[in-house]
Amino acid sequence: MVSGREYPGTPLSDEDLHQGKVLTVERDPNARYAWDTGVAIGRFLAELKNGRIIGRRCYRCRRTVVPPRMFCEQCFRPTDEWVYLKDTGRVNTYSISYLRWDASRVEEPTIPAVVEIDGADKGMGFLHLLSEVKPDDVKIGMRVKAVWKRPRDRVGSIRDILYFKPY
Amino acid sequence: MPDRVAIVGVGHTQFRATSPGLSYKELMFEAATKAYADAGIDPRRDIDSFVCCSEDLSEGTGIFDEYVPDQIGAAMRPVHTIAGDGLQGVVAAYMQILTGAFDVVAVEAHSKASNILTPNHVLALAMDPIYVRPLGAHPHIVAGLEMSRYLYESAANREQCAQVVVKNRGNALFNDAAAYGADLDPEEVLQAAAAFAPLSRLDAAAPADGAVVVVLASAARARALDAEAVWVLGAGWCTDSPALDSRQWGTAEYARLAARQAYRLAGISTPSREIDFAEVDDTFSYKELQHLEALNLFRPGEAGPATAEGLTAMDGDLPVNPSGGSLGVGHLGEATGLYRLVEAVRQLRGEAGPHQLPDVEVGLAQSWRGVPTTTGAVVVLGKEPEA
Amino acid sequence: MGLRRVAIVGAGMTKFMRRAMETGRELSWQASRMALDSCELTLKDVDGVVIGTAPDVFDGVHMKGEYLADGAGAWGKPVLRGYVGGGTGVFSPIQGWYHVASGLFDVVLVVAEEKMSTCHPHPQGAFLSIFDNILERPLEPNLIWIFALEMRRYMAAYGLSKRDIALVSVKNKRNALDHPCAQVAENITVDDVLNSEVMVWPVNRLDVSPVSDGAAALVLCAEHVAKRVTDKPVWIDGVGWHLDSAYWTNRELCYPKYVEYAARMAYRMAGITEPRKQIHVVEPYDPFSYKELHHLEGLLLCGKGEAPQLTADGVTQRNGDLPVCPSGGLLGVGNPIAAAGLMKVAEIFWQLRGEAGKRQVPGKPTCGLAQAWGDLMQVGTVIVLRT
Amino acid sequence: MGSLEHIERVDELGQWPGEMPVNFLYTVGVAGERFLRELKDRGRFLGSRCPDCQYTYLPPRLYCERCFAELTDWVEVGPRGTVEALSVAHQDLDGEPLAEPETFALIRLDGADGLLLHRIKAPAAEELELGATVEPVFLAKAARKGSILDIQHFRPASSGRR
Repeated sequence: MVSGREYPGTPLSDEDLHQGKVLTVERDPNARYAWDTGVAIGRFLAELKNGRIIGRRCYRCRRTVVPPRMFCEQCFRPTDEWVYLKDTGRVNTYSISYLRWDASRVEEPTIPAVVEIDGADKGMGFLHLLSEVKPDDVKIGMRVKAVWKRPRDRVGSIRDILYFKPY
Repeated sequence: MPDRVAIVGVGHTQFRATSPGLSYKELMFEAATKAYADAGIDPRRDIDSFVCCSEDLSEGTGIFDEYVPDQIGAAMRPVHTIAGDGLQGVVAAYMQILTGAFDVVAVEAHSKASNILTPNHVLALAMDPIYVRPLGAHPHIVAGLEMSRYLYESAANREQCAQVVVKNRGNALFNDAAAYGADLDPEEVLQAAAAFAPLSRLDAAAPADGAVVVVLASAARARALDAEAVWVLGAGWCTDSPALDSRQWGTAEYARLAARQAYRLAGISTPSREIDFAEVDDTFSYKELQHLEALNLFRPGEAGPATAEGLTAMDGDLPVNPSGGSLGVGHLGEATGLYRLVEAVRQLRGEAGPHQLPDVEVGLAQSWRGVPTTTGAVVVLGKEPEA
Repeated sequence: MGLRRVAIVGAGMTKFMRRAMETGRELSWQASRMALDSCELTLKDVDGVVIGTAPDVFDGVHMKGEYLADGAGAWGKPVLRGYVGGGTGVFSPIQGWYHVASGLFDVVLVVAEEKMSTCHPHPQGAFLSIFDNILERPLEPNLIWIFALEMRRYMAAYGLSKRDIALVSVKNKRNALDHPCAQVAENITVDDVLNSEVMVWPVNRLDVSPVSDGAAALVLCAEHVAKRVTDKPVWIDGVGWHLDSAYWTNRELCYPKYVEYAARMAYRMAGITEPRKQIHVVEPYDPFSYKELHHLEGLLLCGKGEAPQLTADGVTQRNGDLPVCPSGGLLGVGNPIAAAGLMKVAEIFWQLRGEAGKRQVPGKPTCGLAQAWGDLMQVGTVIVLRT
Repeated sequence: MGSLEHIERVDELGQWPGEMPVNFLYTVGVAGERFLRELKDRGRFLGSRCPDCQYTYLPPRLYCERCFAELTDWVEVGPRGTVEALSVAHQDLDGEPLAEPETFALIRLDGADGLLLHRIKAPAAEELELGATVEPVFLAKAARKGSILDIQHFRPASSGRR
């Protein structure tokens, strides 16, 4: 550190920025996409629409993984077969969120969790939400079960599962 | 003079306007599977480091480098992304091997251009937010402006640019991987609707989807592998000013400087005589001409007439873009330059099939990152480790 | 080992600010110019440039490395932008290292920049796009979810309380009072942390580093140049990086194995066999309070689950046996992502040269380490420096 | 290829939509403040000059990209300039045909080295050539905001001395 040197940079306040004290330019990026779901995730979504959770198995390392993929990241080879999993599992970890995705606050917290799915290998889970439970009552290792949307409301989405609840 | 580095494996998917049956991960897995089979290696055991080339907004993902390792055999390995073209990924791999700390490095790049619903809005985000974007122009206006300046300074004409289109789309008819082979005549190109005049719709390469993986190795490892090595004789990369206001417009300064670095490393003093064929960027027809001059393969103003005379055709003195180029193969986003390198490797191995050139010893692959950038790279490849 | 030695000879940085008036290009120039001035080199002396900058959706510029190039001193020069999410800031000097160690470059300018304030209404919104686009984004996750999930898992695995972890925020924010560039330096207590607003339990507001604008830069050079320009070179003796699987919900989150692998790679290169004895000062990545602890364990500077005790015992204080984040870290100085990582490397550089002013740790340290982390709790980047 | 199974029927193909859910607000920067305020308040163009490189940046920069000097030498340039490159856009950002093609040019303002990109409006824009002299048409002072759009467009210069 060169002592006594003035470090560059001109801090602004929120008011400077929003009340026209400095000049600004706005832009809506209008960056829109549609991602090909492909073989693995396409099938996973189709099975969610059917009310089922499906994984994929690698014969070499003998792991059954979820979310499914057509390749085994451990062995670098194709995975071999589809495996239907249960819609039950265990809470691997959880948190209690007072924030929406855009950092605005909510009064009633949501409970994001990683749920390890029964039928897949230990530690294999995905991100979802817990409900029908008080935040203080959630425990790591707790047994949970998917609560599904009604069949006619399902569209082939991770949100076809409304949430997981204790069972 | 640094030690030589070899290309020991190449692999890629077909290139098509869309790829609806595969996710980007599945495309990458296919290209990687082929490249590793080509090199005869197991990535989980044999590859020391991986380089992926991508830009977040081309993927629609905030930190895309998160999603690259699993499908290329790179989970829990040294992996980094180059936010740049595939040839810039190759130079990153090349340098890693030259340090002596890595023997085998893989480079991946891909395009899922069909998944971008608002491609020109996304590309507009690469323009200066204060002075350029508010004008609301389509970003390809930069190419139209540059073409006007290039034609003015070089005395090349639109007919010569049209001949680039005819040649490259014709060459692509002999490349099974290419998306856009076509049998055209120059008049048809000249009559195409104006897009950013003087640029017509057919002067611009259309995007295509696909993935490419290349494996590089140290000289010692290359010799130990049961793969046909092609050698990196030299590499260079460069950026001119990113701003529209202070860059060179008539000439491709970035390509000139990148080539100078690559030729110096390769010990090449007269490129037009020492290089047998070139895969150069032709994102827009005039860019092939401008790049050939910047690469010192033709003198300023001579690439247009040379093209008209057929010197850059498959049977010409200096075949250019025997693969079909971006005009014929499709523009592959950050994989564009990497696929050109693959083509150069195939030619030097004698494996280019219906578009194989006879008697080639030294080839050049060059990339440009497209509008609005002034960034490009050059790699010179040879059959033997000594130029 | 025979690797070419690479030295750091100069460093510079801007203030870290919630909102800067300067554009990203201007911030880059300010830090770069300061770094060059600090070692009395000029732009003419620079052969190549490395740019480190994290998601384009913060600055709101696609192909941000291109946009920043002239401010980073890359006009007419070879420049690469490497990218490993939050790990980028420590990766960029690693990338500079391979440029120089390859033998192709003698002087490389390494520049890291972030201007997060551009992103509205809040930069956290941009983080939605880092999640899996099909399986996670529909759940509308906030960035802090995943850290809360990881922190909870870490606490459960080792029976830790929030109080144990809050000590990190207290220490780092206090250390930052001595840093002239700091954005959120303050004297707080553990109770202040625990009583601050809960964001995503177990993460409170004061467990989290702020959103920032800023830039930092280093000058790297080959041994023969270093000996000419300074009598206090700081050597890059070890580098390491690893990227774990993108399937973060399939991994054990209580321990950052990718940091351990990156550290082992760097330690092997630097000949470090007993890190706790051989390393005198460390700057692990601390965007959240628990991450400093997590990373000390991954760096093998203590056993699993032992970092909180080390912290409680005062070992990690600036005058402790193993000073940790003497700069004030991201929690105190601020977190312009890539620039924050590079600031950590600059801090070790200053500490080893005895130039850290009021932040100087006692005992004339001769070996230090900086580390960063990023992506979906997935990448570790480690650099070991010695006098 | 690579995988052991593929999608074999088009009705099984799927896409998932998404976007970048943010907006951007850019500061114009230290040099931009000076340039755009001068444009707004006085209808004048200020460049910044590097005396060593003998180069006048327009739009002005805080630093010289060629030698890294801080630029403190502000000079008035233009308002007239020379067309250095021209292109006629027939498509908008969505790739849709423009009802009226629009002409864009790179303009070297008198006294500057840097080039300004802007629209050209002329009765016979297609007859414009490189080398033509053009001049800016500003918004009325009250309507200016300190933006590059305070210049409505350029037009062929009326006759008279530059």
